[in-house]
Amino acid sequence: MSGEQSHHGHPHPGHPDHAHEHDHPHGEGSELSPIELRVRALESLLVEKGYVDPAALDVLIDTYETKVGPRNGARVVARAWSDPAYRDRLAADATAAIAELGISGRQGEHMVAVENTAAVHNLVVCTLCSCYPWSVLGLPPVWYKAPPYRSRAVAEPRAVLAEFGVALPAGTSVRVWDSTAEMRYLVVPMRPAGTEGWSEEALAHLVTRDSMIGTGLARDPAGASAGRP
Amino acid sequence: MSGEQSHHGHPHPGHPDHAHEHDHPHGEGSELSPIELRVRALESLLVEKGYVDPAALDVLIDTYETKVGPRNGARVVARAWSDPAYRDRLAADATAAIAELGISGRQGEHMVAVENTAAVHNLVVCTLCSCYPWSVLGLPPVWYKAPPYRSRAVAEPRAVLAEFGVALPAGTSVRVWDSTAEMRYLVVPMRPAGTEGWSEEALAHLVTRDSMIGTGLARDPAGASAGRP
Amino acid sequence: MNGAQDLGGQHGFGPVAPDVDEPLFHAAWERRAMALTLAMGATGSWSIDTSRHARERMPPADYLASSYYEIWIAGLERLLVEQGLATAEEIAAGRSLAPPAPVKRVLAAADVPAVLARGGPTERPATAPARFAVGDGVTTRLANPHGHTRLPRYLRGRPGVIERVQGCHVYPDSYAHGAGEAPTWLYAVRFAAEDLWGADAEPDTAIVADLFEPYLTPG
Amino acid sequence: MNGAQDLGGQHGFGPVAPDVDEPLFHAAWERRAMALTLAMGATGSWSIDTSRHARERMPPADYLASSYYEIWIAGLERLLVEQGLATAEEIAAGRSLAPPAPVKRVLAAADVPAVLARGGPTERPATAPARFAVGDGVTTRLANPHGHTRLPRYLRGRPGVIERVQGCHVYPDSYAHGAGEAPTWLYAVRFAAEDLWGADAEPDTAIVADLFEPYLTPG
Repeated sequence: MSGEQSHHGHPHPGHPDHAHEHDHPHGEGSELSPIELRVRALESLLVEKGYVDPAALDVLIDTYETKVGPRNGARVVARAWSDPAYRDRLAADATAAIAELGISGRQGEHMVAVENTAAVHNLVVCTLCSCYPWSVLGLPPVWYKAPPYRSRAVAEPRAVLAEFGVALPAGTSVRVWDSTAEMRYLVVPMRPAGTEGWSEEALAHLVTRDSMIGTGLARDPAGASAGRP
Repeated sequence: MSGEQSHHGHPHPGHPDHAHEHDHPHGEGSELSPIELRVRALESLLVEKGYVDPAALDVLIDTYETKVGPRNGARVVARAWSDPAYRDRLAADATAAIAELGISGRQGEHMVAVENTAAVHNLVVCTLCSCYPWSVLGLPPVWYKAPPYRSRAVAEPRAVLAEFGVALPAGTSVRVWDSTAEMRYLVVPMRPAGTEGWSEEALAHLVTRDSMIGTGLARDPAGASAGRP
Repeated sequence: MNGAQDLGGQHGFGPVAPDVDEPLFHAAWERRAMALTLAMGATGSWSIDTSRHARERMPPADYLASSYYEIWIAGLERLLVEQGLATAEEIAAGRSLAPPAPVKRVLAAADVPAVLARGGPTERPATAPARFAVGDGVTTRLANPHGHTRLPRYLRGRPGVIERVQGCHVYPDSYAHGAGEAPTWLYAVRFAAEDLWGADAEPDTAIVADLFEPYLTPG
Repeated sequence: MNGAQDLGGQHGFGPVAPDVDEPLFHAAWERRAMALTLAMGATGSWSIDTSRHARERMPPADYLASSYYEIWIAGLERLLVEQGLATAEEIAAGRSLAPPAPVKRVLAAADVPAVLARGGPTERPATAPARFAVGDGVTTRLANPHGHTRLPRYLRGRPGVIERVQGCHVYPDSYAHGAGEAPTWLYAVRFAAEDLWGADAEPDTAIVADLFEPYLTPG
């Protein structure tokens, strides 16, 4: 998947003198949009300058397409649901507790876990850019980075939640975490009823990406395959 | 000048079925920009609906191109410079004092005159839209309506003044009037030195549009024809 | 509303760049846009407050990418549709596809001078005494209004002093939404720049804005 | 800076419209944009704070009209020019027209897992005791900073309570401008929604933001 976009051996793929000398799997320059041409030219330049190793680009893409994603966070949540001592460690020092599961790294260097309860629902946003806990959730979805969510989550969180199909019971407080610095927030959703005795692996399948941002709840075990990511 | 753009007798000038049936002095539809086509279509529709009398449009344009403009305000300022009693009436009730000179009307219904002194320099802006005293200054210039001026005048007025070439003497306070309601502000600039005994008409030539917004000073009598509007 | 129109204190727009030889209109269509907007306003189908609210609801990216007469045209088109005077299809076609809706009046060429001279005064007889007097300390309210307001974001929750009592005027927050003129006391309120921008304020600077009584609390 | 990136509390952008079947990337170029940005970040030529400031200086109309990876690419191009790693001409041409500038390191494919796992921790040893403790009342400063800051406009001049002490971290307001890491205490500060949005706040809602000590005054 990343290989088909590789430009190895194309020193100037964006330059008109060279654009037609090579085999481009996604069509020739004239079929590319302005942003495609722009990114291709930029990659070509940075590779030629020696600042960027094209093989490293492929590994970076592969990492976030296949290795780092919300399944990491789901493992953390399932463990917290299953193991009260782990849950306490996660609350006390989320970075260390998450590292116990072999999960760490970029955009997850300083983690905070915030646990939903019947009294408090947590929601995470970054109003100033798109700060997101990559190490546990992977790359953020488009809506998380776009103006509607970033502008509204801190001012009308319940209206935003309604657009995700989430209606909180009366009496639930909302706490919105605006990730303005390098702390990254993982919401621990409420464990669904009717999951007593489930394995961590089975529980992890109930933990959606959105439930760990706070824009969703964990899946109902009766319909675990349905619903939002 | 307004006549050359008139669409009298062109019931559907923006509609493709009709666009080539008539003589358009500014070229056929294909040469018009999207906004030109859009405004032409809108005028055509509104005239056809009977909401708008095209002759009234021409009178409106002629009014603001030839009759209502900063010369109105300059007359007010020159009178205030020349007549202390008028100056007092202008300070007490600017709407009435301006009406004494036969000047009144749209976007000047409720006037306030703010006088510059050696101690205080006044500057007018509308951060929320483009409120401007049309009856005394005519239509606002583009910069008055554009984001740079509207965003900066209330936060860094001296930096803005510097871009107009105005450097205030040390010790001068700045007072920025944000026209957030229907009050319209006319700045009375300081009367230049060396104009003792000048006629009102001669004084009026020193009063620039910008000096009545506060982004300029009255012209130096030594070089009265130079400088900003 | 906290739309793109609320520009006070925003950054990133570059220098003011005034044009010394700026023409009154930059293109012929701007003349027509100005006149069409005024002529339609004269039909009495909406207020200036309603039309400002129509403009400020333009998507922010479009608002900031548009010239002011482009914003006027977009606002006029929106008002025509919302007030039932034309459909989007008619606007796209540039011709009428259905009978016109009734309007209160049509501005005749001969009436233009009188109508412009009369303008649209907004002062109304007071229905209650003014709550504040010159010199009173006030604090502006915090708010997050989705409707039209004339209290900009940079002036919310800040302390100021009543500079002038401007009379009792049509209240835009009501009238823009067709909820009546609701005449309300209006005050010029003076703010020290330091109370708006902290240590980044330019020295010896005051900002004065015209604010309606419901925007203000005592002290 | 008060740029288009400072979106908290702005209106007019419409519904959130989450996409249930959203792909991780919407086009092949987004993959390359992501990887190029990370790989250039790994050269050590700038900090994440500098890169955020590069993005937020995009003209507001462009910022709001761009997708997030488009903003990243524009920011990357700006950084390359500002840091002397490439010229605008080279970026337009898509090829090198001059020798490369030295960079601290080039990310090799084999090193990617280790570099990503290490990340870029920002916590530093404290150089002074923390001024505030959990439960302390604070007020955020007013400001109008033209440089980079992580104090959004909607949180300026507002009262809050220290919710967590997050340690001593690289101070973005300094580091973004190459003025050193200046490690500074960081606090999660809790605000009642009513103290930000007044009567328009949703009930029983708090907002918590991570704010650096210089943004805060006691009480």
